[in-house]
Amino acid sequence: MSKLTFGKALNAGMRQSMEADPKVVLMGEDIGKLGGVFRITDGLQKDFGEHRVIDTPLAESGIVGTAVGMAYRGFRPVVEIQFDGFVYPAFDQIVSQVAKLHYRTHGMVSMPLTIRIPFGGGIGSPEHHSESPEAYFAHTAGLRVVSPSTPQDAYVMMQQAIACDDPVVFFEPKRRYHERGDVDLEAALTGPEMGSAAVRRPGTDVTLVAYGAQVKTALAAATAAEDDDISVEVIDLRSISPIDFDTIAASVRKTGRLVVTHEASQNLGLGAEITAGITERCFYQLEHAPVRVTGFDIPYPYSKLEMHHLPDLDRILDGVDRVMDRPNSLSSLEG
Amino acid sequence: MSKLTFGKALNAGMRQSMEADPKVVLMGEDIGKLGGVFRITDGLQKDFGEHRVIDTPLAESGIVGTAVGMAYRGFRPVVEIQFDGFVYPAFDQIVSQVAKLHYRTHGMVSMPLTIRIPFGGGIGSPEHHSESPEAYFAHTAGLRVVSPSTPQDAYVMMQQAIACDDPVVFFEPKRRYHERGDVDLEAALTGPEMGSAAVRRPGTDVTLVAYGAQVKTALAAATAAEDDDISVEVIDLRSISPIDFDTIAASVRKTGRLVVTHEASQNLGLGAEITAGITERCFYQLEHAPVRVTGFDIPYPYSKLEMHHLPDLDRILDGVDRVMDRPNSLSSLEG
Amino acid sequence: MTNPQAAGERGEELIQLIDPSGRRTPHGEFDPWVDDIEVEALRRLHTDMVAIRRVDQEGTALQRQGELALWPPLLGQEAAQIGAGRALEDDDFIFPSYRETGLAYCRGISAEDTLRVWRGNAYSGWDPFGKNMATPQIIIGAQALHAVGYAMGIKYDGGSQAAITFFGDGATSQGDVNEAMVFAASYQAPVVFFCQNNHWAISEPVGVQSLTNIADRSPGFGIPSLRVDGNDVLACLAATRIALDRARSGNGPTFIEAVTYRMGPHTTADDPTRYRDANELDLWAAKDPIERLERHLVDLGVDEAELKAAAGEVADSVAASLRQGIIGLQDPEPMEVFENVYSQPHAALDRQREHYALYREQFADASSATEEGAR
Amino acid sequence: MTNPQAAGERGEELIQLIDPSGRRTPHGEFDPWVDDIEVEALRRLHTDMVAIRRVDQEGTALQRQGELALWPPLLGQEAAQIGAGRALEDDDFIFPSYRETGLAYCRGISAEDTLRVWRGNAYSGWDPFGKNMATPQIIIGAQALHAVGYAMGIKYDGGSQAAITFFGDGATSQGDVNEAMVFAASYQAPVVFFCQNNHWAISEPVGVQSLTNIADRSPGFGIPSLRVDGNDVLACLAATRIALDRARSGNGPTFIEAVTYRMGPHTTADDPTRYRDANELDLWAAKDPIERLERHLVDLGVDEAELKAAAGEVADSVAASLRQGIIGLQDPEPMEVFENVYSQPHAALDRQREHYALYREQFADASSATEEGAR
Ligand SMILES: Cc1ncc(C[n+]2csc(CCOP(=O)(O)OP(=O)(O)O)c2C)c(N)n1
Ligand SMILES: Cc1ncc(C[n+]2csc(CCOP(=O)(O)OP(=O)(O)O)c2C)c(N)n1
Ligand SMILES: [Mg+2]
Ligand SMILES: [Mg+2]
Repeated sequence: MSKLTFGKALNAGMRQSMEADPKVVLMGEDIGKLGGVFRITDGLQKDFGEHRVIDTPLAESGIVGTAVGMAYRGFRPVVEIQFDGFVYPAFDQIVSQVAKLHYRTHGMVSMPLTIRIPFGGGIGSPEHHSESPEAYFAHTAGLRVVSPSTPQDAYVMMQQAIACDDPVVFFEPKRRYHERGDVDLEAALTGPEMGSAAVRRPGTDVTLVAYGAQVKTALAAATAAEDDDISVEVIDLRSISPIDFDTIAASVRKTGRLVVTHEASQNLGLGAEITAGITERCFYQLEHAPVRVTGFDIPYPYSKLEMHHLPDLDRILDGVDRVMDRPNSLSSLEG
Repeated sequence: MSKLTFGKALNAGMRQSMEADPKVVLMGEDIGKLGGVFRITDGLQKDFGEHRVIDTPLAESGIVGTAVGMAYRGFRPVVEIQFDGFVYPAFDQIVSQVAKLHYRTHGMVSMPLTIRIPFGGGIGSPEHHSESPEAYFAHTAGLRVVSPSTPQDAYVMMQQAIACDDPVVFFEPKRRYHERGDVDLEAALTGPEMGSAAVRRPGTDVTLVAYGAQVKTALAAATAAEDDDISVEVIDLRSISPIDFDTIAASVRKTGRLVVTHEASQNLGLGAEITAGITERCFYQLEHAPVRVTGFDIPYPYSKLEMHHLPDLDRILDGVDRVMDRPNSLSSLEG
Repeated sequence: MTNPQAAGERGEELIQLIDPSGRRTPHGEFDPWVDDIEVEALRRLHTDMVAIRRVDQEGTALQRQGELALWPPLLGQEAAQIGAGRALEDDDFIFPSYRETGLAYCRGISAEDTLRVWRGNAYSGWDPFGKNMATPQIIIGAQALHAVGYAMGIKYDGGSQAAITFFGDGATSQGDVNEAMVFAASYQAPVVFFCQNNHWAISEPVGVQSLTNIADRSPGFGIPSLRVDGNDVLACLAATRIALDRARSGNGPTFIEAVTYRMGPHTTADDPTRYRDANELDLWAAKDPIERLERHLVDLGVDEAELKAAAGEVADSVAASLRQGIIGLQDPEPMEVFENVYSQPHAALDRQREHYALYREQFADASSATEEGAR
Repeated sequence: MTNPQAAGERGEELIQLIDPSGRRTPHGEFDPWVDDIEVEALRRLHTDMVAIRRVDQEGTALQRQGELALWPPLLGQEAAQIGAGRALEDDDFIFPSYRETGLAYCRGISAEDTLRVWRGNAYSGWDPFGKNMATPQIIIGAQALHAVGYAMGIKYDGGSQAAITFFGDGATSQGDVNEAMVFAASYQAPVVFFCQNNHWAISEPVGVQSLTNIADRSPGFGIPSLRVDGNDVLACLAATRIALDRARSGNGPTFIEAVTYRMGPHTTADDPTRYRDANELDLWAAKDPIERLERHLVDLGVDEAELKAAAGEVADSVAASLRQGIIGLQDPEPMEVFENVYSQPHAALDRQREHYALYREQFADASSATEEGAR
């Protein structure tokens, strides 16, 4: 067991995969000498060479499009998109090519790409550096979408994503890059399946679902809710697409109450699908309508105001109050 | 009152707007001499000239990006994307520029673009010609997203979209282009607001929500349900973002049952948001969990199989049966 | 000031080895690359072109008869496609657009496999790895990046092949094609950009996309270009060989502009009379790629009737097996829609598949019940 | 074969009017465009450059002191920005990237307005229409298309202005910049592409983006280019005037490559020692744009001490008002996050705004309750 930052755990995961399989190559802007603007690929070009850690021209469609070609040639490209807001120029290649090629070729071509995207806000960045675009990809059939929330998961899920024969969009909660945690470096590709959610904290009154950076905030909210004698079960989604509804439904059958939190805008965000999917599955067990505590339906605001957009501990607690029908909550506003 | 096809009604709407405002310009591939591959802009270049109906180079990001510049200069560009599947190269310009510029400039710059997209399947097209990408845009704050389902709405909503100071993504149900209907050409910009839904058929047992080409299928299903003595209220969404929840909620408060249908994939499709939003608003009035009858979470299939992906009358009826808890439905599968 | 080439200079550097009258015109740089192409080889190229023209006509006819949903004709572009196709080694990888019937033919892909995609029975008529040719690409220009990535892969794994990508004049406007040139130059990837400038992108003349010759674009990216008569099969063959040789010998990418003409509509759904002059067609008919090779072969002493008969025979047999194949095609199985979305199990999709299977069973039960009731 | 320019030829056609030693080097084509620029005008250019260098240093200092979240220095690029900026008419519209502090300065935008965006207080420090300059663009290359569209608009509405867009060497790899050239050429739009080749895109040297000179790119699109010494303010001024004149007289777009150097880090968050040689810095320090103009002015008889003192005075006052402005800035109001998403009411968003307002009131109540309780 080692203590590693989230960022170092990602790095260790990539290193592990690169050692295990010579076909794994990294591609992206500034990932070589610089080691990426977040240093997530630090040292890898030095150790694996310029043919395995490829500094690319400044063109995201070009990066993903050439990675598709590399995959045709038998490689397993791991692409870094420098920031969330810079993935859109590659959207066509991701949606029409990466996601669909397996289907379009009746299974004859695989697209084992991993597309790494540091995502989310909370670090005082300028425009386009704090986006949460995961719903776009989760809505796209053919992609798998994941987001680890702990260094251990960062390490293991990175290897699982790279080993997966399907394309994986890998969202890294950049606001947690520097946080430390125990990592079992011997943990191989086994361990919990990439597509499974994890109960991070057991509870009996409310099921609180989060992913990425929000998991930590959700856990803090659960701790705070204890003071009000509310027992919150926190589920870390881990896989954003597909969603592990079995785990969530099992929890909601027990608690009867669901709160979902994410940074992304509410309209058609993950909260919508989780609410819909759980309502479909657990209608008769629900004591209250599921509650969403999310970013607003606005472009990501300038950093001096970002804390008002990001759902913080207090807003999550307010959501918990609402789902518990407690006074002081905004329940009266519903409908 | 004239009888016009859906396509001609769109054309008439654009003509009207172009006559009313010299700053309205059309841009797109093949929209001039050819009048567009669907002839929706037929005759407009002849009448308004090459500076108002602009045949562009083959580059969607270029089309939308230059339209942004035209808007900066005071024009009101109406952009045609030739088919749904070709909008993705323009995704970055739409999401990071068109949608956000008003916000990014604190309201000082407006982006009165109308982005026309023929969408949906059912006409036996090859790959990438039958997509339903509306959820991507509905999830994007700063955009308005609409889809008319009748020639009358096509005519009026086109003018409303062009007159709107916010960017509007205008989804045209291409499978209805050739269908005829009454159009009141005197109907001005007044009439129902662009953001409002319409009850197309009143009913008391089930609320059935649809938009675009699915509205007609939904109406047919409602008629068929009559045989089983089920009274279905059909709501045409018209506005995909924002969603007119007042109209839907009023209906569900009456019926207690909601079915949503769309061609797009289910996961994070409009059905998810409508289900979540209605569950939040009408939890205690719901007799059954809302039911989604949608395309599957697959890339759009080759045309010989598209009828299995598109939710047809029978699948909608099955959804109605499910929400009514009737035997023979798949309700048992839920959960 | 570094000036673009004036439009007036256009066409001057068009490389031609066989002119429209069938005369062999010498070319110092190109000739050595085709000195092995004697009468028999020329006849094979002729037969290839006749065969794919027939496949193309069958495509149009089958569409008219309702057997295909759509067909994008290659009429007029036979020389470009056969010239390029016959220059390739089997293990060079092709990234085509949607109009490369001739390339598929060169790869031994049956016409039926090429056409059934246009019937709506499949998205890919062949195994891309079996044929070293990717699935047709409809998203304009996207495949250019795939070819460059594949070529980067060749370089990294030490392969001796090349990648080649085909696209049209319209595609040169897309960001992807330009980014592909950036990457190809930067990594000196063994790739060939083959642009069939057929003068039209649906209704838009090439002038909308480019003021200069298309071949003038790539040098600014650091990629040398060749501008050849795209209706001259020998010139296309030579140019492709030169480009492949550059790729294989570590000299990086080459851009070929094959100047040709789309004699038919964009697809069977298109009506070119709305936007182009019939005169233009006449002009280009006089430069027909097949006729010019026939004239050349007759000049070389081949009997015209025999030449045409022999080629026609091959074409006939291709066409016959095509028709039989297409018309005999079974509709795909409904549950196929769920296959190959992912290569590994997927909880959400598996649930939908299961629901739909049950739903279909219900109907099967219902209809068999009805049938029984009717008995 | 149409060959790209060999890499060896690089730099030869770099146009220079004042060399690093301060000597005025004659240039037949360019000289007439700056014959009005005599000592006083040169001094104004010098003062501008000194002032924006100071603003830039203040930006870095303010970031270090925690007053800004981030700062992208322009150090070394003063001549390119002032040369271009002073060539423009007030009603020419500028579409900048994020590093164009100098252009904002030329437009009379206060340094405080330029910098508060980097504090996180705003996304736009000025009214784009008031200043005829768009909001800084962070999405690399996106603004090039906006400039072309704006220029198309000028052409269609009969305006006499031009549009100009600024971007870096890295940006030339983006599809958008290349598509912008396609559109600009096709419509002969009155637009100027001004590329500051500062040799680096964060950690990547320009060679990753282009094997040829960047100025070689545009002619292949039908757009003439000029390659100037970007550290020579006079050459940059002349080039921009030439390009603007072409635009205004209906001769379409021009591409300018200003060869310069990013003397600082990419942003204050960057550590260039990880990827570049200190020697390179020394090399470019010797070509400093301000020092060279000072030498030139001294040669012309200006007193060095007086020159520096006068410019320093202007810089001091700009810096002082900047500091005061930035440090005095109020944080924006929370409820602002809901403003200007749409220009017209929006049901869904209005509901969220209302909820959040109530939510905040709750807290206000709660905390005032606590305060009262504590009394
Ligand atoms: C991204 C994208 N945009 C638009 C289209 C619609 N479209 C199909 S073919 C075509 C014209 C292509 O012209 P060109 O590249 O010259 O190839 P050609 O058809 O002449 O072979 C267009 C606009 C498309 N398929 N993909
Ligand atoms: C679409 C996009 N991709 C990536 C980035 C991240 N990024 C910001 S600046 C930069 C380098 C830009 O280099 P260049 O164009 O030369 O401009 P310079 O910074 O040198 O002025 C990169 C990669 C971005 N802002 N936008
Ligand atoms: Mg063409
Ligand atoms: Mg740079």
